[in-house]
Formats: sequence, C-alpha cells, structure tokens
Amino acid sequence: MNPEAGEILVVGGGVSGMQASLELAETGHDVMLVERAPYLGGLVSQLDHQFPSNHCGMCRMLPMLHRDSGEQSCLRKGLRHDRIHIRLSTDVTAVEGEPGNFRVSLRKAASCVDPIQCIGCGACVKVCPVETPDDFNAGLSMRKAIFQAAPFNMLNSYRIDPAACTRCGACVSACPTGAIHLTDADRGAFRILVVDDEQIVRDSTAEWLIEEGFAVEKAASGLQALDLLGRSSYHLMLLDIKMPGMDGVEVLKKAKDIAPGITVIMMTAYATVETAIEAMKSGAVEYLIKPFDPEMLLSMADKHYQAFVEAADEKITAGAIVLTGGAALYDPSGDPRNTLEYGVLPQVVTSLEFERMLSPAGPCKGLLLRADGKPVSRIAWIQCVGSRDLQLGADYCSSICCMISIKEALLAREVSGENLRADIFFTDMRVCGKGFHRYKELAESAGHIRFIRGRVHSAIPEAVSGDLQIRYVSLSGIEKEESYDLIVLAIGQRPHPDMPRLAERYGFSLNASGFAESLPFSPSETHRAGIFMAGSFSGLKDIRESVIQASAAAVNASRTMSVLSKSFPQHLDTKDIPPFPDVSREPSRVLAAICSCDAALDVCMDAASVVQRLRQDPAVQDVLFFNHLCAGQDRESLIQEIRQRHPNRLLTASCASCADIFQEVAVAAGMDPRLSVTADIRMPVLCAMSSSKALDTAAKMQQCADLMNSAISEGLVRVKHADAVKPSETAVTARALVAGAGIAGMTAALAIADHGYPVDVVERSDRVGGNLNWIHHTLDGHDVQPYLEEIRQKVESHPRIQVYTRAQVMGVWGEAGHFYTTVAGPDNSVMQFEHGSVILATGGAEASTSLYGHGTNPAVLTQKELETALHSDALASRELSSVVMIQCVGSREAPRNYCSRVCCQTAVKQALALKSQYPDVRIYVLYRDMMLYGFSESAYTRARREGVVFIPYSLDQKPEVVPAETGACVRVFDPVSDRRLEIETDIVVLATGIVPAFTSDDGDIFGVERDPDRFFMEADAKWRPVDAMKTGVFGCGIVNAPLTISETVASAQAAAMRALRILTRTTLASSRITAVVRHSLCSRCQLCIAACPYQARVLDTEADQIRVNAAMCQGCGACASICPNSAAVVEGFSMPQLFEMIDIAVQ
Amino acid sequence: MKYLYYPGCSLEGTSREYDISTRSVLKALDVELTEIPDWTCCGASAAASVSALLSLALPARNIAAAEAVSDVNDILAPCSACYLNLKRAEEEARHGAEMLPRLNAVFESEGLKMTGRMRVRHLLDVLSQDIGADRIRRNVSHPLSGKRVAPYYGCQCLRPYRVFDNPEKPVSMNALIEATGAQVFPWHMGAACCGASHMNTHAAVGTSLVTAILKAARGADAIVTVCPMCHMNLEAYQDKISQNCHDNLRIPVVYLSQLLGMALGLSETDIRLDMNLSEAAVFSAGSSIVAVR
Amino acid sequence: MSLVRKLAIDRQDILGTVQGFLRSILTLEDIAVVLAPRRLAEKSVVMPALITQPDCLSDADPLAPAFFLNAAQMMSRLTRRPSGQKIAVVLRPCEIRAFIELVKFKQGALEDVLIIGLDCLGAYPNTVYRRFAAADPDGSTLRFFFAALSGVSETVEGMELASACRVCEHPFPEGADIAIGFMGISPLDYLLVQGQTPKADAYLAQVKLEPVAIPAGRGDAVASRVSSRVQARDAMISRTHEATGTPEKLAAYLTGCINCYNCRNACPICYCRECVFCTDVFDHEPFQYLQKAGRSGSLKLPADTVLYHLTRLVHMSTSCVGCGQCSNACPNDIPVMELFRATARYSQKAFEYEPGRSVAEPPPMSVFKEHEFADVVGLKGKT
Amino acid sequence: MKDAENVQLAEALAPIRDMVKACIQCGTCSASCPNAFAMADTPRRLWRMLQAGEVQMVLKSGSFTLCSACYTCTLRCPRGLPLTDAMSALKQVVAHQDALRFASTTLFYRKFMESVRRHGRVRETEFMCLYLTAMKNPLLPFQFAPLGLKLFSRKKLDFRPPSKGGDARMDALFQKVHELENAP
Repeated sequence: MNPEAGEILVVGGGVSGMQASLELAETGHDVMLVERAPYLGGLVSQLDHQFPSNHCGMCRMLPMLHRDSGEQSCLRKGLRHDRIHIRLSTDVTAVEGEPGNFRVSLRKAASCVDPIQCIGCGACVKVCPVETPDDFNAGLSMRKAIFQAAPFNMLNSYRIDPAACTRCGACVSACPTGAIHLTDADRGAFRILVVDDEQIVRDSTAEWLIEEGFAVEKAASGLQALDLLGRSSYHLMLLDIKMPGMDGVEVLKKAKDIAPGITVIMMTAYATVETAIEAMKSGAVEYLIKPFDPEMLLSMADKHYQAFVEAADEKITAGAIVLTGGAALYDPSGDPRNTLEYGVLPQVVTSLEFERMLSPAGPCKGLLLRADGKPVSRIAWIQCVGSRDLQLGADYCSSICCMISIKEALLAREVSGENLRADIFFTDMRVCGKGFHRYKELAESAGHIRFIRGRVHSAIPEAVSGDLQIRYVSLSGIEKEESYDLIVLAIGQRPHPDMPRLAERYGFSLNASGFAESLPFSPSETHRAGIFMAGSFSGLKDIRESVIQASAAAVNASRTMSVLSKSFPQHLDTKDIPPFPDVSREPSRVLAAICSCDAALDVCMDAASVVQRLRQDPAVQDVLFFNHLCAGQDRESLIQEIRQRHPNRLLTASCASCADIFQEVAVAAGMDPRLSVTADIRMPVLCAMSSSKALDTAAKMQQCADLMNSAISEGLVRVKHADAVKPSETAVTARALVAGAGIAGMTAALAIADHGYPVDVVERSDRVGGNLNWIHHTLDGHDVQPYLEEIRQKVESHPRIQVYTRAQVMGVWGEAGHFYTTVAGPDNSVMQFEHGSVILATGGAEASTSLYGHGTNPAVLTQKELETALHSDALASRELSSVVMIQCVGSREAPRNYCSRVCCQTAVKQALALKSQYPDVRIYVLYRDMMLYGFSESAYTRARREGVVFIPYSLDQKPEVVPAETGACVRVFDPVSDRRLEIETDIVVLATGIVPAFTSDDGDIFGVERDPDRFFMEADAKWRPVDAMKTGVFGCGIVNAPLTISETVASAQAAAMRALRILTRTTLASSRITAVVRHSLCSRCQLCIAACPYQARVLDTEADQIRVNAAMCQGCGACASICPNSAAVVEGFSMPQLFEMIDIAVQ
Repeated sequence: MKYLYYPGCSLEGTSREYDISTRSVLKALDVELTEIPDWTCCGASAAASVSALLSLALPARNIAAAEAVSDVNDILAPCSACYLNLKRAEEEARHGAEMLPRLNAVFESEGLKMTGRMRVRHLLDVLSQDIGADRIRRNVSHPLSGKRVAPYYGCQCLRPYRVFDNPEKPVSMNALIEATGAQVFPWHMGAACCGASHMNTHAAVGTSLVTAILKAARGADAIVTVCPMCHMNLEAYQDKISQNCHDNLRIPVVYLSQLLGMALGLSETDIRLDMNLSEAAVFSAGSSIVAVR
Repeated sequence: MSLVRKLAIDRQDILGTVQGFLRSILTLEDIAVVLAPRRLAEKSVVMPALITQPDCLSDADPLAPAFFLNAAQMMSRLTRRPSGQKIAVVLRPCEIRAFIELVKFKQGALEDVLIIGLDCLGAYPNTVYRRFAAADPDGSTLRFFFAALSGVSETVEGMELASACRVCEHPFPEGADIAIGFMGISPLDYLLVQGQTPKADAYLAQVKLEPVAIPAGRGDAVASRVSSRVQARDAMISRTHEATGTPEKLAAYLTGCINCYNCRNACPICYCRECVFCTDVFDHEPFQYLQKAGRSGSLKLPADTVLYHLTRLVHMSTSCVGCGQCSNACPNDIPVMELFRATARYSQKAFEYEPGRSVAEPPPMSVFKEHEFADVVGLKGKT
Repeated sequence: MKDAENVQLAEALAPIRDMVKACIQCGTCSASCPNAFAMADTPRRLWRMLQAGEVQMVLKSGSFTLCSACYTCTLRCPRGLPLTDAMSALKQVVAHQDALRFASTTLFYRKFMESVRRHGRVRETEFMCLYLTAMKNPLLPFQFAPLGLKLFSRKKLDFRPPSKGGDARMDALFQKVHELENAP
C-alpha cells in the first residue's frame, strides 16, 4: 500500500466523497480523499438534523461488514479507514494523463498548528485578540483567528485563519506544547503591485499592505504598470478596471503576456462588476469592489501569500477520479435587489443559518430568540430564494429546499413549542422523493405547519415592534399581510464559482446552469473517461441521492480500473492471524504502556496517579511510560519489554489513531493482537479542553488528568477481559443474483459482471428492458430505444451474465455471502442457484385506474397510452385541437399516498411533443404541484413558453370529466381566475403514477419489508438507500422508489457497488464485536430473535440452539439487552467488564 | 466634463425650477451643458399608449439630434420620464437589430441619423457617479447641518434598466445628501411609486399612493426628488391629502439640484425655491441660504 | 361466548361434584391425564399432581386455600416439548396467566392443554394454611369455601389470606378453556361451567350438562369483588411506593435479603435455565470487594442484593401476574410481591400490557423500538 | 361581441400573450404592485386570462389601466417577463379599440399626443385644457382647480394661446410612424 499513489482519487470530502471513498476502500481500492476544507462532511456537517428521523444518521454510511477496518464512531468526528488516505485543507492544482494513469498535483494550505503537538487546550483562543465571523455558523457568531474548524471534529485540533490573523504572536507564546508556528517571516519577499489612477485609492491600498509587511510598489496608469512589470517581477497585482487611457482589462491581458505567472486581483466599482467578472476569463483570479475595507484586502492578499509560501505540491497518480466537490449555496445578499434585506435585517436568515441556530452547538445554543431577546413565535419560510428565477440565471429548481424547510419548521416547533407559528410560502411544494409527501402531510396535520401558496418578495421591518411584515397574494388574488419574528430564506444552490476552472482542469463539460454535465442516462459519468462525479457537483441532490450517486460513481471508477487492468479485484481476505499461545486459562497479566505524545500530554498527565490507579488492580503487571510510542526507538523498546516481561495482555494509552500500530507491535512481540487494547487518552483531553465550561487552566488540567485516568482504567477493563476468539466466517459465493431485467436489473448486472463476477438475471416476462420498451425519448430529448438496445446487447453478449426470462424467484434462503435460490422457469422447470448477494430490480408499472372515465370513455388515456399512441398511427390520423392532462390521478392521496415523481416530467415531455407535432393544439395541465425538480424546471419553462396552460387544482375541488360527442369536456375550477372553466377537449391524459412490482410474497421470499407505499423498504432512507435491512439484499430502480431512467441507472449502479462489497471477499468475517450465544445458559425464549433488527438470529430447531450469523450481526446489543440471563452477549462487552466500567464511571 | 442636455417639456413648464437649479448647480461644479438644439417631446407615457413605434421614435429623434451636435457621448436628462424614454430608445436601438434602421427611417426626412453611440444619463447618475459626493463636499459652503432629508427616487430613473443604482434599494442619493451636511432620513419609500399620471386619470388611486409616501416621510425636514412628475405629485396635493386624513402631512419637497444648490451657496435666482408648490422656504429657513439672499 | 352449562351439585357435595366433573373430563377419549391440586398423604399439604387414574381424583382439591407453588412452572415442564398426549389442568387464575406468559417466552405450549379454571377465593400463606388445615384437613376446604364466599373480609377464622390474594383483581379464570364459576350464584344448587374457547366447547359437548342462563346476581358479585380488590391494590401500591421511593428507602426495604434466591425459584415467570446471578457475571474478584469497601467505608454483604431485585424487576415486572409466590417463599418476610406489583403496575401500564391476557400480545420488550419512550431512553428532544 | 371582432381582438392580444406565457402564477407581480389594491383583477389574473385566451375578459377587466409603470413587477418577476410592457401593450390595444370605457385614460394620452404633434413639445396648460374639454365631464375641471390655482400663483401656467398650425417636423414624423406601423 503506497499512500503516495492513491489508486483512486476522490476530490471533495462531503457526504458523497466519504461514501465513494468508503465504497472503493471496502472493495479493495486505495483511495486518496482530498478536501479543501479543514474538516470532512461538507455541507451536512453543518446540518445536525436530517429528514425523515429529524436527527443525524451519518454514521450509517460506515461499513456494516468487516467493520474493524474502519473506525466505528461519529463521522462528524472524522473518518478512518485502512485504505483511505485523507488530505484536508488541500486542493488539486493540476491533473493530466488518462484513465489508469492520472498524474495529480495536490497543494495543502498552511495550518500553522501542528496537530500532533496541539492538545486542544484552547489557551491560544483565549489570548487571540482577533474576532471574526464564524463561517461554520454561517457567520452568525464570532470566532477568533485561531479556532477549531468544526465543533465535533476533535482530532483536527486548531487552525489559524490566515486572513484574520494579525500575526501578533500571542498564541505562539501561550501554547503550552509549542504547537504553533507562524509563517509570515518573509512577507517582505512577496511583491505586490498596486495599479490605480486615483491617488487616494493607490496610496491607502499600498499603505495597508506595507503595514502588514508586504513589499509594495505603485503605478498610476496601465502603461506605468506594464513598464514596471517588464523591469522586475511581482507576485500579485491589484489592478483597477476603470482607468483613463488603457483600462484594466487591457492591462491585464498585456500583463499576462509579460508575466504569465502573476496573480491578478481586479479592483472595480459597482457599475463595472460585470467587467470584473469578464476579466476573470482573461486570467484575473478575484475582484474587489470599491470601496473595500482593509480586512477584505488583506485577507485576499494573505491568501495568495500563503499559496506562494506553500507552493510545494504533492504529486500522486490515480487510476480514476471521482469528483464530489458539491455546490455552493445561493447568497441572497449577492442579488442587487435583495428586497428581503438579507444581511441587512438580522431577523432574515438563510436556511443554513437557521440550521445553525437550531444546533445545540450553534451560535444560539439551540434556542430561538430574536435579536431583541424576545422568543421567536412566528417564523416564515420563503421558498425558491435564488431558485426558479430566470432573472438570477437560475432556470432550475434546487430540489432540496422544500424538504429542508419542512424539516426546519418541524424542528423549530420542537425547540420552541407548540405555540410557534410556522408558515411556509411556496410556489410548488416539490415533495417528490421517497416518503416526502407523507412527511409533508404529517407536518401539516400533526405538525401544524401552514403551507401557503404565494411568493413573498420583500420584507419590511416595523420600527416599533421589530416585527417583519410581508405581503403576498393568495391564489384567488386577495392581498394579505402577515408579521413574523423571523424569516428563513430557503436558499437554492449554485454551481461552485470555481466550476469553469475545474471544468477546464479536469476536462469535463458544464451544463447550461454551470454544473458538471453528465452523460445521458448515466448521471455519475462525466464526458471525460476515467473521471466520475457524485453529489451536487452535477447539481442539486439531497443526501439520499448523493449517497446513491456516490456509490454509482464508485462502481464506475472501480469498473474503469478492472477493465483497464483486465484483472479483477483480488479477493479480499481477512487479515490472516498466526496462531498464538492460548492464554485464556491464565489470569490476566497486563503490561500498560503510556505514551505522552511527544511530551504534548505531559502538561496534563499525572503520572503518579496513573500508576497508583493501575497498580490497584492485581491484573496489572507493569506500567511503563514512553514519549513517542508509535514510532522509532520507543516502539522497538516496547517490543523488547513485552518479550522480556511476558505479559499476556497489552494496554497502550495513546491516540486512537495509533491502535493499528500497537496491534502490529503485539504481533511482533509474539502476542495475540486481539489481546492488545488502546485507550484513547487524546480525545478525552481534547474534549475537556474544548468544553465550554468556564474553568481556569489548573481546573482544566485536573479535569484532563481525571479523564485520562478514566480512559486508562476503562482500557484496562477492556484488555483484562479481552478474548482471543477468532471471529466466525462465512465463505462467499462469488456470484450475484439479479431479480428483474429492466434497465435497473441489466445495469446492475453489467456493473457486477464487468468486475469479473458471474451474474444470473431472472426476469418474469418474456423479454428484457421492462418499462423502457415503451418509452421513446426522455424529457431531455435523448432517444431511449438506441440506449436500451445498446444495454440489451451488452447484457446478452456478456460472458458472465446469464439471463433467464419467463422465470421467477420462488424462494431465497441463506445469508449474506451465501444464498440459495430456487427459480421457477418456463414449462414448470425449476432451477437452483447459489450466490453471495441478491439485487432486487423487479421494477413497477403505471398504475391502472377507472377514474375520470378511463376504460369507458375512449377519449381518456393514461400517460403510457398516450406515449404509445403518439408513436403509433393511433393519433397520427387525428387532428388534435385540445388536450387536457390531469396529474396525480389516484396519487398523493389514500390509498396511494405518495408522489410518483416522474409524471409531471412526463406530462411536460408529452406536452412539448404534442406542441411540436400539432403547433396549434391547446394543452391544459391540471396539477396539484408541478414536480419539475432540478434541471427539469427548464422544460417547464419551455412548456409555458410554448403556451401550455397549467391550472392548479386541490383535492377538494378535483376536475370533472364528462363525455362529449367528440372527446370530452373537462370542468375545473381555476383559482387564479377564480372561476370554473369548461374545456372542450379531444383527449384527456391521466397521470396515474407508478406502482411497484413487489408483492408481500416477494417481500417474504427476499426477506425484505415493504414500506407504507409497498415499495422496497431500505435499511435507512438517507444513508443506506439501496440496502435492505437484511444484509446482502439490495433494491434498486422503481421497486425501491419512483425514479427517472437516469436515476434508476444510478440506483442500479449503487446496488451493484453494495453487492460488490460482499462479492469481492472470499469470506465474510464478522467484526470482533458481534453477539454470541452461551448455549448452556440459553432458555430458547427467542426474545433475541424478535429483537434483532438485522435478522441475524435464528432458532436452529435441529440443534435446539439460537444461531447468530456473525456477518449480519452488527453488534448493536439489542439481543444482549433483552436476554434476561446474559446468554446473549456482545463480545467485548461482557457483563463483568461492563460492571467494572460502571464502577470506573461512578468513581 | 461635458454633457448634451435634454431638459424635456416639464422643465420648460411646471418644473422650471428644476431646470434652472440643474443648470446652476452643474455650472458651479464646472460641468458644461450643451442643450440639444431643437429638441422635441420624448412622448412621455402617452406615446406608448398610442403607438409602440411612436413611443421609440419620439425619444430617438432627440438622440439623433444630439449626435448631430458634437462628439460628446452622454446625454443628460434630469426628468426621469424623459430619461427612461430616451434610455429605452437607446437600448432598443442597441439590442434590437431591426429597430435602428426603422427609427432612422422615421426621421430621415429631417436629415437626422442615430448610430447608437450616445449614452443617456440621468442627472442623478451624473451627480453620483461622474461628479461624486467628494467633489460636491469640497464645494459645499453652506452645510445643511441638522437637516433630515428623505431621498425619493421614484421609479423611472431606477427601473427597469439597472444603470447606476440598486433598483429596489437605491442609495446613490445618500452620499450626495450627506455631502451637503444633511442627514439621510431612513425610510422605505425611496423607490416607491407615486402613482404617476394616476393623479389625473385615477385620482383616488394616485392619492392613496402619495398619502403613504407623505406619511412615511413624517419626521423628515424635506423630501428630495429627481423627477418632475414625482415632484408634482408629492407636493401639489399636500393640502388635500392633509385634509382627507385629518393630519398635517405637509412637508417641503425640493429637487436634488435645489438641495445641492443650497449647500453650494447658490443664490435664490439660481435655485428658485419660490417656485415650489410645497413650503420649500420652510426648509431653507434657518439654513444659510437666507444669508445669501 | 358459547353456551353456559349447569353442573348440578351432587348431594350438596361441592368438592365431590368438581371431582366428578374432572373425572368426566379424564375419561374423555383423548385426555390422558389431569393435573390438579391433590391433597397429599400429609393432609395439610396440597400439591399439583398428575392424575391418570380416575379414582385418584377423589383426593383432588382445587378449592383448598392452599397455594404451595405456582403450577405454571410445572406446566412449562410438561409442555416445553411435545409429549404427544393431551393434558387437562386445573389452575388458579394467576397460574393460568403465568402459564400464558411462559408460552410467550417459548417455555410451554397451549396446543395439547385443556385449562380448567375456577373462581378463586384466594389462599393462605403456606405456614398459615398448615395451621388452618391442621385440625380438620378434610373439612377445612369447605369451611373456608363458605366462609370466604359469604364474607366480605379477606380474613377467615381470624387468619388473613395471603397478601397477594387480598389485592388480586383477577380472581376469575379469564384465560381458561373451561371456567367453573360459583361466585354470585347459589353454589349449593349448581356451578356454572363455561367453555371459553372452541377447544373447550368440543370437549364440553361430550360431557352431559344442561344449559343454563347466567344468574342475574353473578355480574354484580364479580364487579364488586374486583372493585374492592382494585381499591385494596391501589392502597397497597401507594404504601409500597412510599416505602421504596428512593434508593435509600429501597435498600432499607430489602435489607433482610440474603441472596437465597427463593423468590426467584418460586416465581413462575423467572424461566431462565440458569439465573445470571448464579453465573460468572457476579463472580467478582476478591480485590473488587475490597476496593468497593474501601471506597465507601463499608460494604454490606452479601453484595448485589438490591441489584438482584432490580434486575429481576427489569426482567419480569412487565410479566408479573401478582401470584405472590415470591413473598410466600421469602425466609425473612420481605414483602417482595408488593414491590413487584407496585413496579409492574407502571411498567405494564406504560406498554398497555396485561400479562396473561392473550398469547397474541407479545411481551413489550421484544417489540420495543428505540424511538419509544423518548423521555425514558434518553432521546427526548431528539426525535 | 361578434366573432370577427373577437378574432381581431385575439390577434391584437397575441403578442401580449406571448409576453406572459411563461408565467408560473407565483403572484410576485400582484404582491408587488402598488396599485393592485385598486384593481378588480390582479396582474396575475390578467396574465392567466391572457394564457387561457380569454380576450374579452381581459378587456372587460381593464385593471391594466391602473398600471402606473413603476416597473416593480418587471424587476421582480422570477421568470423575467416584461410585465410592465405587457400592461402598456394592453393600454395600446385599448387605445386602438377606442373603447369608451377607458375614455379618461385614452383621451388623456390622445390629447397629450395632439399637443406634441402640434408643438413638438407639450404645453402642459394647453393640453390640460384640451383634455378637460374632451372629457365632457363638467366636474373634472373643478377637480383640478386647486392645482391650477397653485400653478398660477407660482407663475407656472403658460397662457400662450393654443396654436392652430402643426409643427411640420412632427407632422412628418407622425405620418411616417403611421405609415410604417400600418405597412404590411
């Protein structure tokens, strides 16, 4: 394993980046994960709560199999995995090469604080004189120039914000461990040229920079500047745009010829901002709007100075690249109109800021108060701020804001109580994801959230009350005014401002909205081979979609490697452990080795009390202290000590991240590594030091000493009771079963087969292709049939894929890694398969209906029937003058109380198709909410422009269809014009939605539950969206949830990735922390079977024993809790051990 | 600094004081104005209601007439309505490929030709962007200390074309007012609509808009305007409105040029506060302008 | 509810009539054995006995106020694995409920069992019963029967019934297949025999009994008995809460505990093959005792007594049927039943769970989900 | 109204309909309009009527005459639609239709343009006289009397007699515009 040559590069450490990295690492790839921020987690690290549970579940991304290879803890605190190499505060500066051999340069930003030396005592923060807005809390609170980047990310210690730091050096002298090094000694070597015709600007700018130690020269005109540039070299040029004679843009172009390496920042007035933006294309990196304050200028200058200082790049090679750089959020203050006065009125906040306000770790400590201290009792959420706004260049829907607002409204009511009024102002509530509609209805009925259709444009503060007044017009045209304490702007997304540059660097293309463009039908592939993407990089995804697409990107990256190398991933074996002497009958003899982390921990460790505490336990044989246990001489001497002193157990107290090293030490010294335990004494120190309790340093040090003692005692208990049981293993059958040969099943099969594993595809009908057989083109205008044909041929000609049509899975037995399946084939034949994982892709179909006269009135068609008619002669001979489409037929109300996601897109697609075929046809779409999320919004705009009329209806005033001589007459109430319309129409098209092909019998066969809407029930809606609760079974495509074709492809690839995590292993070993049964104690009451959420327990009736599938068991402990006499125990958590732990805790 | 000057009909009629004070102030600030010879009406809001082409042809004719005068590129228009009409003609000619020849066809018999080089500038644009508050501050001899002045921009100098200021939350007057030594009165009505010609055609509607503005201005010493139409609406009906709502909403309304003139110490004949329908003299009372007179 | 039948009293011998009924059940073709309380040779002891010979039923005494053990445990032994034969069993209401709990814990099965229950007049504590029956063992049952049936007090002949029986609000055999009733009717004429399950009806159809209407007085008698018991129960519970409401009070309440585990052995619900308190889990290291003593200055021995009771409360309070065998078994007269019922009252109410009501109701803990009782499990404010 | 007229009207309104077709009925225009309170039909409803091709209703409504061309809706419309222009275009249609109902508005504009045509510039006094006479509403002049007095007192009224003759340049210009607009 060579950390310098990450096999696959993942750029962006948000949810998508972490998910892609984990997927790849778990299938045996080395991953280099690069993140620009100093912490992982991206946007989600700022969101404490997530739909649908309204709390965090990020850790559910962590491996469920082979959990020992990664750290099992809160992902907000960090990610650790044997095969993932993480570079934080790092940027990719250059990429060249081709798939299989990309050469990548990485550049790490200065951090000034040595993470090894820093013990997080916070002494530096206390003495730092600089206060600056805290980005993490969306600028709502202040922080010092030295700070912790993310509140939970303990291991990442402190950082210096170079832009804010004044380099006073106070922190350097306050640091007890000498961890801080300021790197501004040679600012004088950084040469800056200030070019402005206005003397006052020129002089003050130069003066500010000189004061900060930079070397500055000035030029009064473009000519003078070019002259200076020709004579000596500069690192940075500050260049005014509007100058007499030669203007800034011209100077910039010429300067770039003279000194191509120079960094240029444009200085501009309000009126010429556009020119400045234009100048970026000619090589300027940033611009400053005049008048600017010194801080702004200096932070920019310093940023470039830091880059100059840190110019040394790290070079790596990568076989494939996954881009997960996310998106930016829309900044309402960037809108010159800014009528909601964001940034001006403190009571107007963005949804992100509101999340931080809700966070107990945020600036308000989770209490909702107005700036004047009054409790917040009325909140308005305003949707579509920065989205669906053509004037802002956003002809797209940001997709995620509706759900965020609903969640926030519910949380706010939880925080502030039942009396809080929570109103959401919307144009369309786009609750079209899985379970979203139910969530919204629940928010409305049980949560008492008010949903008001109306776009609010401006907020006016009332001088006396401090309230904010808003005005909107109800659908029927009545003007209304309401007052609020707080207004939350549901801000949309924007492509990251660097996207054009990134597109150039990586060679992918951008779509019309500035996001990365994907290949048709494959959202995780860019136009450049070997470079994949996930998350909001390609636009606007929630966590679920990001996670799915990250898995899809990972499987494609992994496939690239497999196909290129023509070799398939090595079967991953669990680490082979040589036999060690059996010490299970011996009393514990523990050698305790305490590390002071290069003396960093000395300041707060009380060695005498550590020894005294340990010595109390007769199991402790020796206590030794080391300075740097993880490396070098100390590491060697520990091995020697173990050999000489012959302990049978090893306790090390150090950083958690060194645990692996000490396991190697144990092996080297001839000890069973399972009998070595590392007590993390660093995290408790960081916790104590960063605790908000106001304690003086001495008290904090004492607290640290106590916590370290507890940590060591706990470690002692763990090691004392440690058991060298070899985890049980299941041999993996390296073969997959896919049920369903629609596009989902075929895509999943191809992804697995391309990795070298055989796949059996079982299809109920007599041909493959599923719903794609009747769909002709997509809303984006891509032809479906050629694509289907391409996939069909690939599948049918693939040497490792076997398709069985007219076949049906009758039963699946077994467990992850080894299933037995019976398949009924045509003519009563029966087949038996063995395989390691199962993918359910049985799809779904358009729901049938008898509403609105469908089935009796020939003028009433479903969307599918229209699609068929449009592509046959059925309609061709007819003159169409009017078409009415009715959305949500039998959907979004009981009993099918969900949104089928694709019908609105289909309606718009058909409307556009009809318009092109019959330019004069009048089309009316009767809808409840037009679910044109994401970029499909632009098609909605197009349809409107084509003259399609969209009329909203509500459940209590549904349209009526009465048969007419030719066609039908549709009656509908139009709330906007406030009257009933009667539309004579040739045809009526019903959007009936999707029903999954997944009966309760299917559920029983595959061991999968169905969700309330009868779709495949995933293990976790957000974090494990294609996994069944039963390990080894996955669900993708529309059996999982209604999806478009490309979304289906992504989910299928994700399911394949998940399946590969099992197939790439020869055996599935359980982790060391699994439940076992002590049969002699067991009364077979079987409570544990009911309690196990992972279906990992069964009663073996022959042996009359409870059996645990160690691979499926996740060690959650539910069985141990319910078992009355500890016949069910989780290894590593024996009762005596826990008792001792409790004793330590209550001491 | 040189500008071609388009006063417009109102400045010849009911708003002569705006014309007079504009000329005086700019002269005091060393700005040279050349009146467009033989300028004609821009069409006001009426032309658009009668004919689309006419509504562009009338202003465009004046731009063409300006082009014929000199190589100066900027036309300065103090009247917001004229400004917008001229601006629209400028923009349409620039962006609509067929429009320019069509317009030239209309006034070719006069021998006029429009090429599209002219930029139409509002007085406020010129004052705030070209001349700037600093230059004005340097020339202030009679600071209006203690006065609270409510800047009223109206619609048409701000919208729909975003040229020199935020069209919803304009600020360009702030620095100018502060340069005179006066304070900016904080309010939300600066960019509100005064009802324009509603005062003639839908008096009740117009009155209610103006009432809201006057009410919001309570507490200010004066409202400053940059448009004859707004100016007339704000000052001409104060008595009637005060009567209607049983409240004294009378307030001096002065043109920005008059305000600047006072601070620059210009004479009464240069700014003609006596022509204002509102009690502008109340505003100037106590300020140093009295001394000049 | 199926047909109610009349079991006419034969020569004013109520006990004999019940014995006769059991005999007629035992003689049915597929009933192999009757398990019923039988007066043993030592006349003041009544214990469950497996009876296959009809003659032996003349010693059966299901009406005796003796309750030496909860026979649900025996039923568990008899039905844990299939025996291939059908058993008729006479159980007290609390035994029936305990057995149904055990079935839920897979410690028994109902399939091959015909449960016969009688209205329950309660029983004496073991030691008291021996005193009561000493003089006239054979006549004692009917003496008690008539005194208890007519009396309103829970004291017969100056001797108090077991505390559990005095607060028992379930003296009627709701869960039995066949219920034999005598409260609220004139028991010298006949007893009510009621099949409460289809299985029972099939058997009763073979026994010749006249149908009868339920007499008017029965409903009131049932209701008044239950309501006075509920009153007594609630008073007992509040007394017990008062006595055990803090950790200190609880420790004092249990001071006499010597870890004999009699209560656990007597408990019909405690089904563990080997109690966790007898495993290595509580096999502490000597140094640990000393360490603990050192920390608090003094350590009561045996240790873990409060923990023992708390643990049992956690494990079985939701299933506690209040039979009182724990108190009966305690050598140091700790009112164990009171503590368990007082706790069970709340744990059962929380889950709306009534132990023994129906096999179809799963034990609460086996279906407990982490989001329930957010305030108890420490998730309040997070869901 | 007769079908032929209807068709003609629909043709006249077609370009305006195109301006607002992309409206999503979000209501921003109506909530932003300073005159919406006085309108029988909010701007949004007018757009809806246009979308649905309800030409008669649009004209019957007439709410567009209350647009004071403040451009706030145009500025705020998330779809970027030229709403003020649409209002203005509706006024033009009405002007051409010469609908009596909008006499006050249309006449005002017509008399204004007459004044322009005559002098090249507007003589405000003259035009007001023309307007008030043409309105044939004896009460109207009184409505404006106080203003007139005020203007008079400030010497702002121009009492040059209305000139009968036209301004030749203007005549040519008006003529040419008329030609161009009515060219096929």
